[in-house]
Amino acid sequence: MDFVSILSIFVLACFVGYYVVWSVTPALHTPLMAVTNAISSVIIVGALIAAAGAGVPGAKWLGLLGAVFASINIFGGFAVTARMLAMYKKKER
Amino acid sequence: MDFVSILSIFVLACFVGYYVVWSVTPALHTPLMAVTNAISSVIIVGALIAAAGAGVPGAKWLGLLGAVFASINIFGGFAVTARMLAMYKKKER
Amino acid sequence: MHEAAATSPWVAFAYLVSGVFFILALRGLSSPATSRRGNRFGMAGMAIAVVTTLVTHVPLSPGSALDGYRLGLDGVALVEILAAIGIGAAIGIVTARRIAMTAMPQLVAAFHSLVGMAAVLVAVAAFLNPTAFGIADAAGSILQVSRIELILGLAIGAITFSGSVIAFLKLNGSMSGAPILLPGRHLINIALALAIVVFAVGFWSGEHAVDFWLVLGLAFIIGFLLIVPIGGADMPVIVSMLNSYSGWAAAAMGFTLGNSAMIITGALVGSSGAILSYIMCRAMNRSFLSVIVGGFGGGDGAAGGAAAIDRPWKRGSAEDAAFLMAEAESVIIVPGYGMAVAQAQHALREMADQLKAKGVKVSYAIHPVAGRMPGHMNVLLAEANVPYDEVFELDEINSEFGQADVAFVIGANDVTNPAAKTDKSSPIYGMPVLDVEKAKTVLFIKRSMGGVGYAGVDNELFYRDNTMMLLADAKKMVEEINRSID
Amino acid sequence: MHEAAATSPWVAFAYLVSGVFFILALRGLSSPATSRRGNRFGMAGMAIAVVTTLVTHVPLSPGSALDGYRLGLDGVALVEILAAIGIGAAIGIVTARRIAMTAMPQLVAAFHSLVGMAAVLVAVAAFLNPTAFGIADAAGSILQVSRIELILGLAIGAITFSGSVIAFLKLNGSMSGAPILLPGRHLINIALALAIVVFAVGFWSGEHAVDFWLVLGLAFIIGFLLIVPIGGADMPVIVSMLNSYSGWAAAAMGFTLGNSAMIITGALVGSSGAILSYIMCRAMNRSFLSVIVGGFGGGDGAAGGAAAIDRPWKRGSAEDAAFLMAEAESVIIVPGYGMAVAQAQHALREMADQLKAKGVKVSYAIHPVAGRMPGHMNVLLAEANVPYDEVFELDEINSEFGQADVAFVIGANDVTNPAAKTDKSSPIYGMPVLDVEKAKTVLFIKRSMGGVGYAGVDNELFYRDNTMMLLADAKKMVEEINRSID
Ligand SMILES: NC(=O)c1ccc[n+]([C@@H]2O[C@H](COP(=O)([O-])OP(=O)(O)OC[C@H]3O[C@@H](n4cnc5c(N)ncnc54)[C@H](OP(=O)(O)O)[C@@H]3O)[C@@H](O)[C@H]2O)c1
Ligand SMILES: NC(=O)c1ccc[n+]([C@@H]2O[C@H](COP(=O)([O-])OP(=O)(O)OC[C@H]3O[C@@H](n4cnc5c(N)ncnc54)[C@H](OP(=O)(O)O)[C@@H]3O)[C@@H](O)[C@H]2O)c1
Repeated sequence: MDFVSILSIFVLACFVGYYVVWSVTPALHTPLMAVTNAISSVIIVGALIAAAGAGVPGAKWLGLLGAVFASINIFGGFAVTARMLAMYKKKER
Repeated sequence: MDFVSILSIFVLACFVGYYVVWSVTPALHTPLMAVTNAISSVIIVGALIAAAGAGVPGAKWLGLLGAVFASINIFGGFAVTARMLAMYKKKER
Repeated sequence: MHEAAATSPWVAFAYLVSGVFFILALRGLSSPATSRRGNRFGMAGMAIAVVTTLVTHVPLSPGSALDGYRLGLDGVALVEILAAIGIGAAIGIVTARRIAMTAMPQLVAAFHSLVGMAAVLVAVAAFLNPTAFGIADAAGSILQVSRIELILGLAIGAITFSGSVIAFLKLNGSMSGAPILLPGRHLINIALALAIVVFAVGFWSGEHAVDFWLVLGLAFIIGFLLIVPIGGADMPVIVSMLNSYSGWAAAAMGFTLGNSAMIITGALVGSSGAILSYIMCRAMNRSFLSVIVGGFGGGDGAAGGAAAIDRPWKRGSAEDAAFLMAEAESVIIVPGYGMAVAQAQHALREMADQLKAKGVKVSYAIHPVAGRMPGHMNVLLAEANVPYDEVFELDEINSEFGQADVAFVIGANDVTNPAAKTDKSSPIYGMPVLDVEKAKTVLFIKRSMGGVGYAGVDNELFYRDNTMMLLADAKKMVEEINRSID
Repeated sequence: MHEAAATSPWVAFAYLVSGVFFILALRGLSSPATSRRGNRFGMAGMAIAVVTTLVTHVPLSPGSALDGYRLGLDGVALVEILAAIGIGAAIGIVTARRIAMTAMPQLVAAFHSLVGMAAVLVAVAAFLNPTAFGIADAAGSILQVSRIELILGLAIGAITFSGSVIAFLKLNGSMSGAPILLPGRHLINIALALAIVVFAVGFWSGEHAVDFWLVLGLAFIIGFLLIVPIGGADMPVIVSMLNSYSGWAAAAMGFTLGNSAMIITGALVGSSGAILSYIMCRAMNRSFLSVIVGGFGGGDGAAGGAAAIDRPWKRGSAEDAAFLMAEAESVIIVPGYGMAVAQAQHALREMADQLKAKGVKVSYAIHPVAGRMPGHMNVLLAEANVPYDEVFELDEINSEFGQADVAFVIGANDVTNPAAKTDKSSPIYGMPVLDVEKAKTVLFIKRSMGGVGYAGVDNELFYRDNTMMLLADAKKMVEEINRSID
């Protein structure tokens, strides 16, 4: 992808982020913090690339360590969000 | 730009469109119709390309005609929107 | 050569900026206070897009391309282009200045037809001269993916054009608003749609000119046939739907040209039209499908219909109304389509001013589908200098009718009909309505007891004890009231 | 070879889908009813991103690249990768299961530090092996534009890491919440920031390793120094800010890799953190700058401060409270930080149940910054099975205190302080507060008359005629009240 395409995607994503976050109900701001934490660990993509790259062992081990850290976040983040969200219930009628 | 970049821009723009339009106050829905009309005439870009293209006179004249139509819309749309918006006033206190 | 220029990152960046400005233009409409700045963003975005295109696509005189831009400039062609823009600008600005605010629905429909036509012309031009658009391969034939985008843009543009023309004619009263129902029209439409798809696929696989022209012709016809059966009063939903289409047509051309300004605009306009149609349908409690299928709404209450004139009702005079309101503590004004028809907004504003001078609290209640297009009442009131902070949406004000002394209903009907809340058999059942009947007195301006509103149903409110009917043209009646208040 | 695979349109498309799923994940949070589906979208998006990367970046054993993927697969490396993911998954899931809901602020801070560290590790790995990331030119040195993105990702990641570690320690109580104010710290920070910029520019122009490592080290230090002077109670704003940073770090890496999932995520997370910080600052009526500058909020009301104990006040017992509430028609419960500390939410729910059984109307009023993180109270109440449609935001319920018989304030203080409305000299002046004083009776649970809230100011409400103080630990007091209602 060329730079301007990437920039376009970024700019539009910022608009989307702005609107989508403002539309989150305040009651769910804590789960929001947890889930953004989980998705920001998409950086694991970089860690996996490093871990798969041949030739430079140092980079590989750093990649593996990064993958451990990121996946703690991914699994932990989604799991704790799921745990919180499971608690929000409507009145039974 | 490659196809996936364009598609990404389009998909994100649809999200932005969705949110931005829902956030328009109902009192301004008529100006919204007028201004979307004006901006959809950005199709004039295509007309200008055709009008500047050498070699095929038919395409050139169609482009010029398209430019006339699109610019009626552009100028008319923005002007009528401006006229409407100028009327919305707060109470003077 | 053009293509090389068009793919410079700065050019792509300029179109991106233009697209972002369009986003900011719509964003400005989130409140009247920011709306004017928003409109200026829109103009700036358009200026950027146009200038960028002019600069990167300078017309070159044949054979001179090798000399570079400056030397090869085709001056005549450039003047022609600028003249085209100038002619359009003149027509557009004059129209925008002259048009009456009550004619907005027609104007929007007319403008849409131009967008549709422009899209068609661009698609045809691209078909005739694909090299200029950078969509031709080395052998000069159009790239396959571009063919899809082109034929999509062409068909949508043509439907937008012919559909909008019909919508314009109906809204403008140049053509009867009554739905025209051909026998077997659904079958005909389906057959046409299938034919369009077949020829489009043909164009995609073989790039035959005949397929291209057939798609164009059939799309014009189907746009016409789709809109003709729809009643004049349903036109606003249709205009909005066509607006959405014109957006998708622009987006399709944007894909062809890899132009982010066009893609962003397309998505914005496409969403806008779709959402407005949805809002209108929801506020009328009708499905979008039932609108599209057509046959509803003979238009403008001409029908006369089912009014049960044998029930007793109270008639009031302008003096009665003036007296009641001058004595009231609070009056809520409910304008509707009849106010627009009668152009009564200015007289109404004077009335409100007089009442306010007497210490009466005056507010306006606007139903989401009062009038004949979204926001219609708001524009008219704004035109008459009513401050927008005295004008309230349904949700904001509906609970206040209970405390109001007078509900002054002027040319509105369906949007006050309590049948929507109680009568399951009513065509408007389920549509949210203004609870005017909770006010101590309801004053109702309309021209006759027989005339019904858009939905063509009788309104039980006319016969209530606390209702007083003021039968006259809205503008005349309000002017009379104004003379009686002193 | 990897790059060829990575640029296939399908791969880019998969990352786009992943990004869209992340948008849908956040979109789901617009209401509790859709939130669980949203979370599943998030998981699906992550699965798509991870699987796509694993498939397009299969580890190959050296020298075997020519044989194609299948033959050259480096099995050991693949197992190592899967093991890394597995280890992370195990730690993550166990932590998520075990953590107490009251410890959420710490947990979020700890998780952020891991994101920051992961970003650092990825940036270093990319620096060591640019070819694997497809950012090296033919000569093996890193492309200039990639150098900028890399150094940005590195610095932001490092600041996120060390800042979050401090935030974690303060929130967890492992380190004093009191602000630690070094003399001349602003100068030191400015000098450090300048040095980082200088070395970053150096790396950009010359690709020297020493510049890279210096940026890394200094960024760690500045992250530490920036957060240490900030009081424990301001940490939620900081955590949110660091959350935003971690988003921008991900976006920077996304630019490097041309990966739309990372870019979209970065923008989402970046906006989310920024908006939450803004919401908190606005609800506290403080500027973001004043939070960043630090020195505010010694933490947890330990200060004791300016309480004017010589004014008369009324003390109540659990029996008094039980009697008052059982007789009331409507009770509004206002929970605050003290409820979280005392873990009183379950007891509180029982109390509400008992009252409802007696026909009392019970609702909960949540101030946007009640507790110590956004939405903190809502999660705790949800944990105790309070249905979310009994829980109201400030705007929704504030007008109802006037009609309420009892406002039951449990561990809240600042968010009820009328000084915010009247006393221009108060540090919380201008912050919107809950109008509890309009209720017929205000019951106030806190441990002592001396203890103040986060802002360290006295609350004039304690001394009002219609206020009754219930001095005890929140949980114990509510349990006692529960025993007294029968
Ligand atoms: N706003 C939108 O976007 C939109 C879009 C599509 C459809 N619609 C539909 O349009 C309707 C709008 O409701 P509405 O309450 O505004 O209007 P309405 O129900 O159509 O009623 C209009 C009323 O105005 C009276 N009237 C007409 N000309 C008049 C004049 N010159 N002086 C005084 N009275 C006059 C008519 O009675 P007389 O003939 O007896 O005078 C009629 O009672 C709804 O049914 C809605 O679903 C709206
Ligand atoms: N929510 C956020 O996102 C956020 C972020 C940053 C800052 N803040 C700040 O945090 C504050 C939140 O206000 P708030 O009203 O919730 O809390 P607060 O003003 O901090 O007051 C907490 C109250 O709880 C009492 N308390 C503490 N432990 C207790 C226990 N075990 N049992 C009973 N009472 C106990 C304290 O008094 P005693 O010591 O006498 O018991 C104190 O009166 C606001 O100033 C806000 O600006 C919030």
